[in-house]
Amino acid sequence: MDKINLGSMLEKTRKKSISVLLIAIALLVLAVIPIIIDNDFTLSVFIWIFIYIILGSAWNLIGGYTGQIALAHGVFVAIGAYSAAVLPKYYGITPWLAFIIAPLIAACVGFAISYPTLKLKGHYFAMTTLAFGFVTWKVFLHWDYINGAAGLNIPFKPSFSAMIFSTPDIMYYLSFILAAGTIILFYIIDQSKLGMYLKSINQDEESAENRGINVHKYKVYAMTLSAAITSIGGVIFAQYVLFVDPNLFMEGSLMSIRIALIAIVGGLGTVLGPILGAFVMIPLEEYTRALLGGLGRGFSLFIYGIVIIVIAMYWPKGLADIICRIEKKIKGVYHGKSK
Amino acid sequence: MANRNNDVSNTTIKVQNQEDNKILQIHQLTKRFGGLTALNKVNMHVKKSEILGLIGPNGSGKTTLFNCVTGFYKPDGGQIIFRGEDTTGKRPSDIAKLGISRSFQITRPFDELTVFENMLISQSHKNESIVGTTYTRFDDTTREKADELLKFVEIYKLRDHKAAEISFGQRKLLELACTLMQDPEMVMLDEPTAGVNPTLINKIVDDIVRANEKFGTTFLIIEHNMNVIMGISHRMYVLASGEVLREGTPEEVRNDPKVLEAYFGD
Amino acid sequence: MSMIVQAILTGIIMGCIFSLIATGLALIWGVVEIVNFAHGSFMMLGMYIAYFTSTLLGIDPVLSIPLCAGVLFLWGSASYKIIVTRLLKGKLLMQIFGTFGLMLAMDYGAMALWSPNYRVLENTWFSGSIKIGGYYFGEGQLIASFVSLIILGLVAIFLLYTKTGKALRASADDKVAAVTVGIDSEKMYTYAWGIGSACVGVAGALMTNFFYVHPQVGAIFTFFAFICVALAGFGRIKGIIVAGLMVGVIRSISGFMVAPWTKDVAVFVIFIIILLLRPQGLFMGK
Amino acid sequence: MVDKMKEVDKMENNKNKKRKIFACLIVAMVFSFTLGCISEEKETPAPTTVAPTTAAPEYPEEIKIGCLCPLTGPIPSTGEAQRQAIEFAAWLVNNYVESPVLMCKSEGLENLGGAKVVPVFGDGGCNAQVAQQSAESLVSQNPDLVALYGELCSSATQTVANVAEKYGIPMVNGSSSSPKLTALGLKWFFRVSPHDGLFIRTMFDFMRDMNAEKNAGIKDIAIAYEDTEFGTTSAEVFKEYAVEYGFNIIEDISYSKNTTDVDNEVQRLKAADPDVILMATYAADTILFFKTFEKYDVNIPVIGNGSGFTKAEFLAIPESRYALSRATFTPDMFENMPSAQDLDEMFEERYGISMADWTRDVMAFLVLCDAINRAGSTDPEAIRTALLETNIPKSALIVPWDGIKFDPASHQNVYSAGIVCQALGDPIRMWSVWPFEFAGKELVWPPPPWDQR
Repeated sequence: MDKINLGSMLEKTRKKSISVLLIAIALLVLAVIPIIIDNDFTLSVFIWIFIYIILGSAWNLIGGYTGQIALAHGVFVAIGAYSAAVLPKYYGITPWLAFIIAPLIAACVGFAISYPTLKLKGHYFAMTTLAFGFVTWKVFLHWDYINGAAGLNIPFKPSFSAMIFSTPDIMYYLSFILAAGTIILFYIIDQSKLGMYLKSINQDEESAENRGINVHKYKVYAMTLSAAITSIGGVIFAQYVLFVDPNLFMEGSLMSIRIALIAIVGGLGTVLGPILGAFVMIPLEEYTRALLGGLGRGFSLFIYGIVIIVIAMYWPKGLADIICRIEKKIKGVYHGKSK
Repeated sequence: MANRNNDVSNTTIKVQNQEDNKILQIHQLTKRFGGLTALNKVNMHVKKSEILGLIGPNGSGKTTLFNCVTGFYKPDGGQIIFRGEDTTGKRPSDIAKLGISRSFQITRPFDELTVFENMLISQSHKNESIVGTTYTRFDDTTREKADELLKFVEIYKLRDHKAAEISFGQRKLLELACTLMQDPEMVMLDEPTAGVNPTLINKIVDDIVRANEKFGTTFLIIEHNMNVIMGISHRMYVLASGEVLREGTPEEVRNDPKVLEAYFGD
Repeated sequence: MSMIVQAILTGIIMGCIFSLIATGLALIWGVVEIVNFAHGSFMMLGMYIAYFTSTLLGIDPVLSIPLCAGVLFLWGSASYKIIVTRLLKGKLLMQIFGTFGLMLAMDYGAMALWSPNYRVLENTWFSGSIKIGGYYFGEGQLIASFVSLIILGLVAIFLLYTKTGKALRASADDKVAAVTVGIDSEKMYTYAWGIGSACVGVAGALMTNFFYVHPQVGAIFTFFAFICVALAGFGRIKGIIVAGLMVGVIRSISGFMVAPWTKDVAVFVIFIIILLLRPQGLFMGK
Repeated sequence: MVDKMKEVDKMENNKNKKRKIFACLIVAMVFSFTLGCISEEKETPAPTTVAPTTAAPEYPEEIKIGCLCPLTGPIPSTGEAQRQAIEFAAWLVNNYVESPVLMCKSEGLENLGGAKVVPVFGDGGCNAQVAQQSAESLVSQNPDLVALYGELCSSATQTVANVAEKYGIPMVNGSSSSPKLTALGLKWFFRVSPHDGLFIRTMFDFMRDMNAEKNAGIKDIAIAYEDTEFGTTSAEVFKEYAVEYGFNIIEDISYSKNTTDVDNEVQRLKAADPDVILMATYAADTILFFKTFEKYDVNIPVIGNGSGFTKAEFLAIPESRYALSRATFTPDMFENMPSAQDLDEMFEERYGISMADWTRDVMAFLVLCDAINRAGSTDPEAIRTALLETNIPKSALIVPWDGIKFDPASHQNVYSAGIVCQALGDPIRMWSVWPFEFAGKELVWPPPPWDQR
């Protein structure tokens, strides 16, 4: 008994050291990218990757872990983006404050929408969120306070207080840090009781309820949390594009679905998923647009659709699953050696 | 044990003339589905630390009764009092928190999670703050307890297998262990030995008895296997078409013509 | 006053068309229990078929109804066989995104094939408008709503009196039971998809009389079809007509009385409210 | 203790999340390098972020101009046409063409040693985010990028302009019509074509003239517009001018774009019964509206704020006959502009479509090239000054304006103006009907009732 433990302990410590090393290297690389690559486009691709890591991870909490199909996350991105745009414009407050205000608003909205709707199951919830997204879109289009369909432009006046920077490096680091923060948060959640409970809810609500988990309460909590974090992504979004209008976030709830896809492609209910998803999808979209864009007639979106079908049919566990398989193989080999 | 202290703190409402050793009291419980009456004015009680058998032909309302007690069905009439607290129409999770744990007829562990994780989730959720769960992990006492119980039902070796990977009988044992995980006042088992091979049946029976002796846990068991139920239960109720047909010791029940008729008649 | 009546009449006529589109969805939803986001794209396909038969072969859209129905039946059952069967094995999320992908693929595939230009059929048998008792009606809309009602009638008869129809209803009501009494559910599912698509194909053909043809025309109609289905009670074919008329009239009234931009919003708000208050739908007992 | 260790150890084994994280970070690294390489390939020794002062060799071989068109998104075909217009303009500059029109006689940019103009195209997608991304990409993939041109949709143009501001690159736009673009006081953004403000002024001038010369007696007007940036901005200007010109708006309809029907909208218009209906709609809804006008026998003159009204899809339906619209140009105007007509023929034979809808873009691109040429260098400041000094006579234009000259503050072409045209003839196409002096066809006012068409 003890011997095994000691053995595994040793193995674990070895793993740990390797892991620490790997993380260190990866962080280092990502940290020096702006220095080694002075190509703004590449940086901007990375910034988008980081933003979508935030959004995807946030969706993953409600969609992946809890298994509730929320299709209104574009609304929460919009909340974040608009609060970033509105604060300086109307109140002369620095958009940095949006990092606090936006999540609060988003959380409230998220709670308000999810508390009643999460009583419904499966596609009922999906449909309601979809409809909610549509209504919000139309309301934003006719809401004079936020300049309706015309949208809000954030003038390009670089300054720290305005959270606008003349070079993309700082934006890169900002989004990088936020993304890293999100990942850490979701790693903690994944390991926490909450993560476990949400997974159990996803698998069998009745059984979870029977085990003494208040399913509805946890679902609503997950949605609220998810909404809040999504809005943080929205703030960066606005500060980077420097322009917000309702169509950008809510037209045909395309963004909501895009966010969900990031998590799905990567792998649902895993910390790794959205990260992989973002690192694959965003560059892919960039380059397909460059390649197929010339063909016009939305050919790239045709491909996009096919890809979605294929994923849904043959690959529902996403990229993370494959990584795990490879990992298991390696592990197996390792054990084989050790014995 | 832990639940003993909770016991003191939790006993709030005292229902009049409640004998202290009655842990669960069911008054006039009625449940209808559209036309048919699944439960008709059922009266019964469970004494502390007893093993109570609940038998009856198919469709006699046994599982319906379970679902009413655990809050999955809202009863159409009557009252359920658990440890002096009226639990009628409460949320299943709240009832579970009060110390009733229940196993399903068809086992329902979380297939994607490992056996060990299944155990952890089944821990008691008493006074657990939802926000707190965001950053807290399962503490060592819980983990040790989970291991203890896994050892207790002797599936410790499967600890890190996904629940989907283990055999049917092992799932039964897992469910049993899960129900014991949350220091329950009362465990409700729905056909714990259905579809289990004889050796494992003995094991399960043995586990139940041991749990009852070791932790003084109260058991309320639905069972079709007469030998098993007669063997372990201290007292029995017989349900037939939604009504209590007979109450008494296994011997009394065994020798009651009405019961035989209910089972084998027509 | 008369304008309000006019508005209501318009709503009723649109309602009939909505309910035809919704019937297809309800059938699919009821039997196969899957949300078909590509439903509108199926309609789009029907519209293009009608358009091309009319422009290339000079066949009036009304005559090309059988063709549309046939082609869409095949297309529907094919997409079931090829894609949906597999999706059904997966989680609900995958089903939703699968059909959504199908929608994207169909819409933009159509765009790549037939360009994103808006096409309009001119001087078909039923174009222009007529005035009945001081109220205006588009001939296209009128005939569409009439045919819609006829088709709905046919579907109802089919479901109520034919063997297959009964089998379909059985599997819509209770899968397990249906299987136990020996109904081939696979076959039923395929039928449901075929017939559902055929309905929406017919709707497409009728629409070409008064609506432009465009790859992305479907989405908004899908939404309204969803709403009708939700109002009638998910998966129930009963009450679809009433639901359709309700949607039509609500839109028309709010559009005319409140403000045009609110007409869609109003419907969606009501949809949400109803989902919250009566998830089982308006026209169903508990 | 041993138990503790065991627990921790097991916990480690429970999940391989930790290692998943590493895996992801490895992926991150891989991607960063690949992307790095991708970009490296395209990079030249010159520093990548455009610092033209450094990156300005004496006479560059070619002058790269980043052009954004909505090649994907809602209006890809329009984007394709815009791309052709730009290509055509570049061809005019690079080759000797016997025509008085600006930059046609030159072969390349003479003041830069005959350097050739090379438009580098990017997809704007008619979407703010896509446009910004593509602009970023163009700027950093082409360190020697001299100027930016485009987009078509105002919201997309907005973000491209932001990029131009960020990097200090001169930018010219030929077809976005949102007034706010030139209202922001951007340093590097110039617009040749009129914005909705000016266009709508044209519409109101027309109505005033109608009252004055043809005593049409227009008083009450109704406005209908889609709930998009284009629609709402137009509506604001409509209301503003209605006050200024002393018309009163009796019905104000904002409807949701690409809806299933516009019956209620039309019913309300009919109920209000104004003298004129002003509309700001895209093609799809314009088609629906006119079909519905016929359905409800609405016989009120309709003046559109361009967009859908001038689209071929709309003109293809018989209901479009007698529809009025503002425009920059109509094919018939080529007849009193021989120089433009020649170019139109060339354009037609190259691309098989008339240049009419695209004279704005061709002109605007020529203006940009002319400015670079006059600047005689690729230094953005120089080009910017050149643009500010722009003063092109009527004779060198292919658009019916009095010239091209940018307002020093707003950078909006002060001479740009629109015309009013009407769908007439058979097959139906747009004919200029106002200003009356050089109308291509006689205005039909009011349009005959539907049953007599």
